[in-house]
Amino acid sequence: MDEKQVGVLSCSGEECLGGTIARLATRKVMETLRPDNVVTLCLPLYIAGGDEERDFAKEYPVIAVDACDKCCAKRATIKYSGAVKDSLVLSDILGEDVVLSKIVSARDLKEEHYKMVDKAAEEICKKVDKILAE
Amino acid sequence: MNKEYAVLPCNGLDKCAGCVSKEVAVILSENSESEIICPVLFHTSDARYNKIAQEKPLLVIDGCATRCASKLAAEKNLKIAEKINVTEEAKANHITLGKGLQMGEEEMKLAKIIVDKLTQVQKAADTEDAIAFPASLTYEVYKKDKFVFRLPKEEGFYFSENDVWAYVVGNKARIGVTDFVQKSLSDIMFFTPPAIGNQIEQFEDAGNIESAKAVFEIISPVSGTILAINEKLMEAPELINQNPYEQGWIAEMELSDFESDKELLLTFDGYFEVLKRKVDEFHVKH
Amino acid sequence: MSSIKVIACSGIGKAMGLMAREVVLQVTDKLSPDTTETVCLAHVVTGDEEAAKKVEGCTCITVDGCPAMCAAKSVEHAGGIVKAKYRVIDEMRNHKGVDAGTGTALTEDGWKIVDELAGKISEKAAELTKEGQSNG
Amino acid sequence: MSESSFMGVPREEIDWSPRVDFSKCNYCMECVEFCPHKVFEVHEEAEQKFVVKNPDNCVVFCRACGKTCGLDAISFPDKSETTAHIKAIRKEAEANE
Repeated sequence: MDEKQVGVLSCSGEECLGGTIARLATRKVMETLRPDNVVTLCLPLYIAGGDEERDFAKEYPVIAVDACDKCCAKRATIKYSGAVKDSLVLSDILGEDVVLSKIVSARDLKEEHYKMVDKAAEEICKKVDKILAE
Repeated sequence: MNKEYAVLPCNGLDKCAGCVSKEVAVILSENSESEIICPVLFHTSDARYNKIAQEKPLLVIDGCATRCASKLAAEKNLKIAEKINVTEEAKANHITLGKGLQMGEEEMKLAKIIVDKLTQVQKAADTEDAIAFPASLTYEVYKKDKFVFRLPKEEGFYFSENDVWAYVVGNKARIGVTDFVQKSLSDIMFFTPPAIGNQIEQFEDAGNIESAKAVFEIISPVSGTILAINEKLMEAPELINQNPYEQGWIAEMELSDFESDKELLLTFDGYFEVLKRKVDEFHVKH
Repeated sequence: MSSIKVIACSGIGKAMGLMAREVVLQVTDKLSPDTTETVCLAHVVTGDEEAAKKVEGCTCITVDGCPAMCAAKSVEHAGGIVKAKYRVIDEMRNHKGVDAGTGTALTEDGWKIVDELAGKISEKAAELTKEGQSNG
Repeated sequence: MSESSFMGVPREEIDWSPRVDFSKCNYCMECVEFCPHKVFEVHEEAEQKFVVKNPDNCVVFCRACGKTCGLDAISFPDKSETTAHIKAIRKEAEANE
């Protein structure tokens, strides 16, 4: 029997630090924290019409991870696949000033930023575990 | 009219195959408007040859599997239009190259065969679409997470356990790879086609495809002669990722013994089970 | 003339998506900060009218990772005038056999390719800026 | 993986894997790095720096690693004989059913 699968759709916004953290946290959950249960969905592919991403989101629960209150990942999911199972907005847990910082490139990330990634990844895991426990 | 090339031979001096590469280059430059790029000088000063390389389609001639000429072209960011490997040609034409470095009778014969083949490539390539292929296919799918693996259900499709398909009409076939291959390779960046006119046996290789992850040797499910290759893949190998059964096909062949080949091929039902097993195993490992 | 929008796909599944993202950040932050800027692709497509105005009728350059060309498709759909489209995969073809890294982190070779492509795009942006000035 | 098979024939009954002529080999390791199926195993300290560890992992009829070898030190069994062998085992199995 297959392990239960949860999709995570991250914003990857290019204008602020939050996008970088959302992206790295999502990859950390997929690669190391919950590799057997998490499938990352590609937001650009999803909005440009990728059938594999959209169909998966219709069949499986999806968690949207957004950097700021524009909530692009969440809105995209609702628009193309109907509903999100859960969502996370990083400005709520890291603070608005932090996520809107102009440090975006992975070249410029410092240890403090990686700590934020860890924190965000933990929050995503909590939500994943909640869905898996259902 | 003969084709013109900018010819980059490996010019390997210590191997007979390298000497043949030089001979081919010389004959081409004498019989056509082709121009030779000297690999030694090119290596140290490329300015001298950049113009030739830009004006004419680049033909790379490698002697052996070390593929020094191909590597040099890649290093210099040149787009390769045509590629030939002397050792492979010798094998295909059942010619044994000598141990010595002088051009003997056999070596000259091989050089002529290669030159003829290169100057006729254009003609053969025009016979594309030699077989009647269905305008659209119906697929069965197997899903794993978000990934969808397709397999065409049409009659006439045969599959090998090496994940290569053949669509057979009369004594001709079109071949290509299955969704399992393109999905496990991910974005395919290079296509090395089989040589047109080559006779290959069942399970001999018919070129290869390469992604950032790995190289996949296309093992021909059928025996016969290569009639045409999918030229579009030279510029856009991603067509194989988009659909390896339709616009991403590899080559067309004239069959030599399909009745016997068929014994070791699967039809849809058999291969669909193989596909599912491979997808599950691959998924566990990655 | 308003600045040129340079927009990446930022695909999350592959190294090439991350490379596209870093190429754009290098161009807009480091190489050509005065003539170019980036915008969030997802916001332009899923946001309200105001978000779409960020690219509508603007000169845009898109940088995609793979042949799916998501950024180019979405920006065109949103009304941006895409003057140049780049694909990281084309750069990878010029560096056969190179391991660029993953969608999480790039290798040194991966960063080199990023810098190379960023240089090209910065030149293109300068060219487009010149054109824009002489036309208008 | 004892349950693996090729064309209905148990994999271990098919003799297909690279044969390395170590007298020609210069240990450039291109074949080892090339093969994604873990056919080879590296023995860093030994005089012979790698071995064909898992011959049954080798994809039947694949000769791709041999093409990375500029010294032609890698060869494979005769393909037609292998094909005939597979056909013979299949016939035998059919007859026994």
